[in-house]
Amino acid sequence: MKMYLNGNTAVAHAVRLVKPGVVAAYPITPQTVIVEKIADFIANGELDAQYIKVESEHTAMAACYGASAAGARAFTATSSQGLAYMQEMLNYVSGVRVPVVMVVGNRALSGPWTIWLDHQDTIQARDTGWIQLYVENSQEALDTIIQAYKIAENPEILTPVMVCMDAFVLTHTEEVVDVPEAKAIDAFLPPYNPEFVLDANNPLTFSFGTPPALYMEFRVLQEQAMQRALGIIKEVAEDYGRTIGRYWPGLIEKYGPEDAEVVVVAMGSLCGTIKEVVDDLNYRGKKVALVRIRAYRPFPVTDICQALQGAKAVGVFDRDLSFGYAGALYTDVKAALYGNLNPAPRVLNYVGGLGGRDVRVEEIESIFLNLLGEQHMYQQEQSDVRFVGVRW
Amino acid sequence: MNLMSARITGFPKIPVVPGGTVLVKTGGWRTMRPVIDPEKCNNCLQCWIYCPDGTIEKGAKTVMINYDYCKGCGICSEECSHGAITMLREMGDEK
Amino acid sequence: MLEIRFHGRGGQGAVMAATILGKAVALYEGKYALSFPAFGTERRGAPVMAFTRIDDKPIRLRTQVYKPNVVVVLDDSLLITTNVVEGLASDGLVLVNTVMPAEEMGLQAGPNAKVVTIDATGIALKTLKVNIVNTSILGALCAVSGLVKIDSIVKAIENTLPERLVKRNVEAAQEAYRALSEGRKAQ
Amino acid sequence: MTTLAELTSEELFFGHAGCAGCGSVLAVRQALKVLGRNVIFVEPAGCVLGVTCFYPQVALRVPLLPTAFPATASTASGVSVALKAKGRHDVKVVAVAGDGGTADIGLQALSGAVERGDELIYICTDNEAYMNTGIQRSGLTPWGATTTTTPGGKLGHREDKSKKDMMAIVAAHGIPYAATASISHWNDFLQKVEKAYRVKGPSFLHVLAPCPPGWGFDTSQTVKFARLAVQTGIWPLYEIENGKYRITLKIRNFKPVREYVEGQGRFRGLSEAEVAHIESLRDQQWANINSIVEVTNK
Repeated sequence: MKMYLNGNTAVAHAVRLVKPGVVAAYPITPQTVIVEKIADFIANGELDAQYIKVESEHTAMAACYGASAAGARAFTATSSQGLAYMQEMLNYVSGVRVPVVMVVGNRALSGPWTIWLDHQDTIQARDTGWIQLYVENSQEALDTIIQAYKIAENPEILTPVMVCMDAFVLTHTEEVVDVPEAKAIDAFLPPYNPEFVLDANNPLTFSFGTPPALYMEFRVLQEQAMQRALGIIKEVAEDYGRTIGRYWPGLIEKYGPEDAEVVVVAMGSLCGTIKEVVDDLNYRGKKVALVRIRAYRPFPVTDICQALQGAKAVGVFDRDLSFGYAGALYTDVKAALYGNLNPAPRVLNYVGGLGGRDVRVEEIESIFLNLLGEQHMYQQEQSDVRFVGVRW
Repeated sequence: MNLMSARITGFPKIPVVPGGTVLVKTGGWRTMRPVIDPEKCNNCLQCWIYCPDGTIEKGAKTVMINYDYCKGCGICSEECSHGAITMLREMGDEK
Repeated sequence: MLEIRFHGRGGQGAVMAATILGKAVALYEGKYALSFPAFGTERRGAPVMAFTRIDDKPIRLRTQVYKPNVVVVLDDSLLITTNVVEGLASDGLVLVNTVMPAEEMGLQAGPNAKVVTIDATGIALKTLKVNIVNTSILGALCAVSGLVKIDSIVKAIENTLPERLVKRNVEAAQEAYRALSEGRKAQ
Repeated sequence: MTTLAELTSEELFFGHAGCAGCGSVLAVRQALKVLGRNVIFVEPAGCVLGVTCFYPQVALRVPLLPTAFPATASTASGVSVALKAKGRHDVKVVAVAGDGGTADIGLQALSGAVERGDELIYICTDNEAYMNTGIQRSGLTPWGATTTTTPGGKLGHREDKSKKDMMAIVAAHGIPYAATASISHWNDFLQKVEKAYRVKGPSFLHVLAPCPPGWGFDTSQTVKFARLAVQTGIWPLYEIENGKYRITLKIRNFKPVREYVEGQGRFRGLSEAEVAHIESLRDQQWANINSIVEVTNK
């Protein structure tokens, strides 16, 4: 059913459709509306779930950990400081392989105090062992949450998924969203029925102390599941397309001519704006394209190399910064190309849109022109980074 | 379902093992050994309820000690109000 | 693509106005729309802005609105502190809720811009008994802009507001719509 | 009243790697005599967890979900609510944490769980310091004790605060049932475990569990010092049922505190005046409890 919804409400509908047993969440801007709406659904009998009104994000994730281990499908949502606060539990959840799904309204970290969009929060949680999927719009957010459970709960994966959606630009922006019918989702996503579960009739010990002789093997198994997820994410996206009728790129999306000379790589809602610029520049005879990363972890090295093959220059747009070096996506893309593409394109890093700074059409155009060698852009000495839209 | 054994044959998929997978006998920790005098023991079970390791077994007339797991802490001997449990040196003393 | 900027004060319904407009064109006129508030925390009484973007094709552009085609001002006291016509397209439209005539407001809009006023507060007080002008000003916007049909606005109001508020708000929208439609005929 | 002969011989916590003479594992073992198999345990990183399931020794024969240090109650909440979602009302969630995990780092989560009324039994095995990391003071270290972070050097830097009043804290949340207990008084303890098991909503059991290496006494003395703590009045045994306080073990004449502190390495070198101060703290504590007992039973 087509509805006019903001991103948060679209997410809440996705949660209603996946029928979690337990929702545990703590309010934080910009995701609060998600859990308010879920509370509404429960209060009105549209969703039969237990909602734990927790006293912190740490508890939200701990409760999801416990609930999922006890065999209930668990959901939470958070953002920024909240994600940082629950980070300890993120590692437990992924390490013990309980398939929690979480939506993060991507928001910059304080201080200085801020509430606006960037990707620093989820980038900082990059190495917690969660699958990270970045969405471009609210429809994709809704569809991806449903897919996320199917990926996470796959017995070959058993890895939690973070669906990353931009603060305000998605969470607070209304647009038409097609909300699938409950029946269709029931057919797509079977009930959560894990092999390993806390059960008094079959006493298992989870997460036992592991000596050095064992720990590494568990990490390797975790990594193997991540690598398998590359295939599963694609499969699930296709399966969703077949069942629901809406297709999303599994790992990455290339937009623009196959033989583009320069390519910008980016994640999140900014990709929509970049597509507009790509169309415009293509129309003006410039061979430029966009590669949108949907799956950031696991990182789709092969797909990225394929998509960037033949490009002369690649600009990676980061809405985050690893202080003392460069943007995280940039370092990942660059590392992916080294030794895999010969000759490798030049890779430049553009960091912008931090703390909610709008990334304007003109700025994206400048990035493409800079990559084409047609426009100069200020770059700090001894740094890979070109800051976009900064007031010097 | 034995997900894991001392020799890892099939490594578990995720860090979960069956409860009660006890493969190391803690009796080897002992330097002192509690010895029960069946004549003095009246089966009051004080030693049983106070053993941190659950190594005292209920018997028909007296309790018995599971030396495979008894760590020799001596609480049983201390708590026995009948003087029925003596702590002897693990090596050397007459049993 | 058309971009509309609403100026109001927290609690006056500017954000809701942007929503109802977007919903009206997107659900009832087969177009595409995005609507969003100026991102931040909203405080009652503080100046707020909200935006609606309308197009015939899916909207991918996610930047803020810099060059609106239409500016809607829900409270004329904002004119004292805010340059409401900033960035307005040279042939843009400004719709202001005020009892003042357009020429007296001294708005520095472009030479081809059109400034229209309506006493939306008067209509709101009459129909709703409270000074929440978003539905009346949307009715006025239908009349002067051709952006959206009044029927679509009515449907969007029905679809958005709680049932007990629908009737009076529809009345407010229709009354403002009539006021400006008739006004235009009279000119 | 149950007799020892009636208690199950089944050892659900067996083969663990607890220190010889450990009071905390004894508390868990005793509690399981009443709890039985229909429970799910949640334990944070700490002494009890460390000795319960360090591979290849997985000693607990009930389901166990270990969790992060601050997350005992919150993880237990998740398990508990999941059971509710699945309609499993026959299984009880039991959270077991030490004094640091309860009174310090885990306090927020405990507060949330109790305030929400989540269905769980929370057992604090209190050995009065961070023993797993090597005897650092916690919010439940008693006045006058030395730990590695209150070493009591020449300048006299022993622990200079009384124990945080966990019972008052949980009581302030309106908890349906809370009780103190001691491993030395098994009957009192097990009756309280039974009550906790039966109560609807959260319950809190604060069990004194002496620690031979941490307190500095021989491994055989664990139960003796637990008993002395009760007999000297240092550790009052009482319960709070729906707001009503009740002393479960009345002590006519306190044994001298000297008998309790003597023989414990952590109290070595206390002056007469300092021992007298501990006695005055004890008396104050009892005065408080007695007055609350009176007020809440009017």
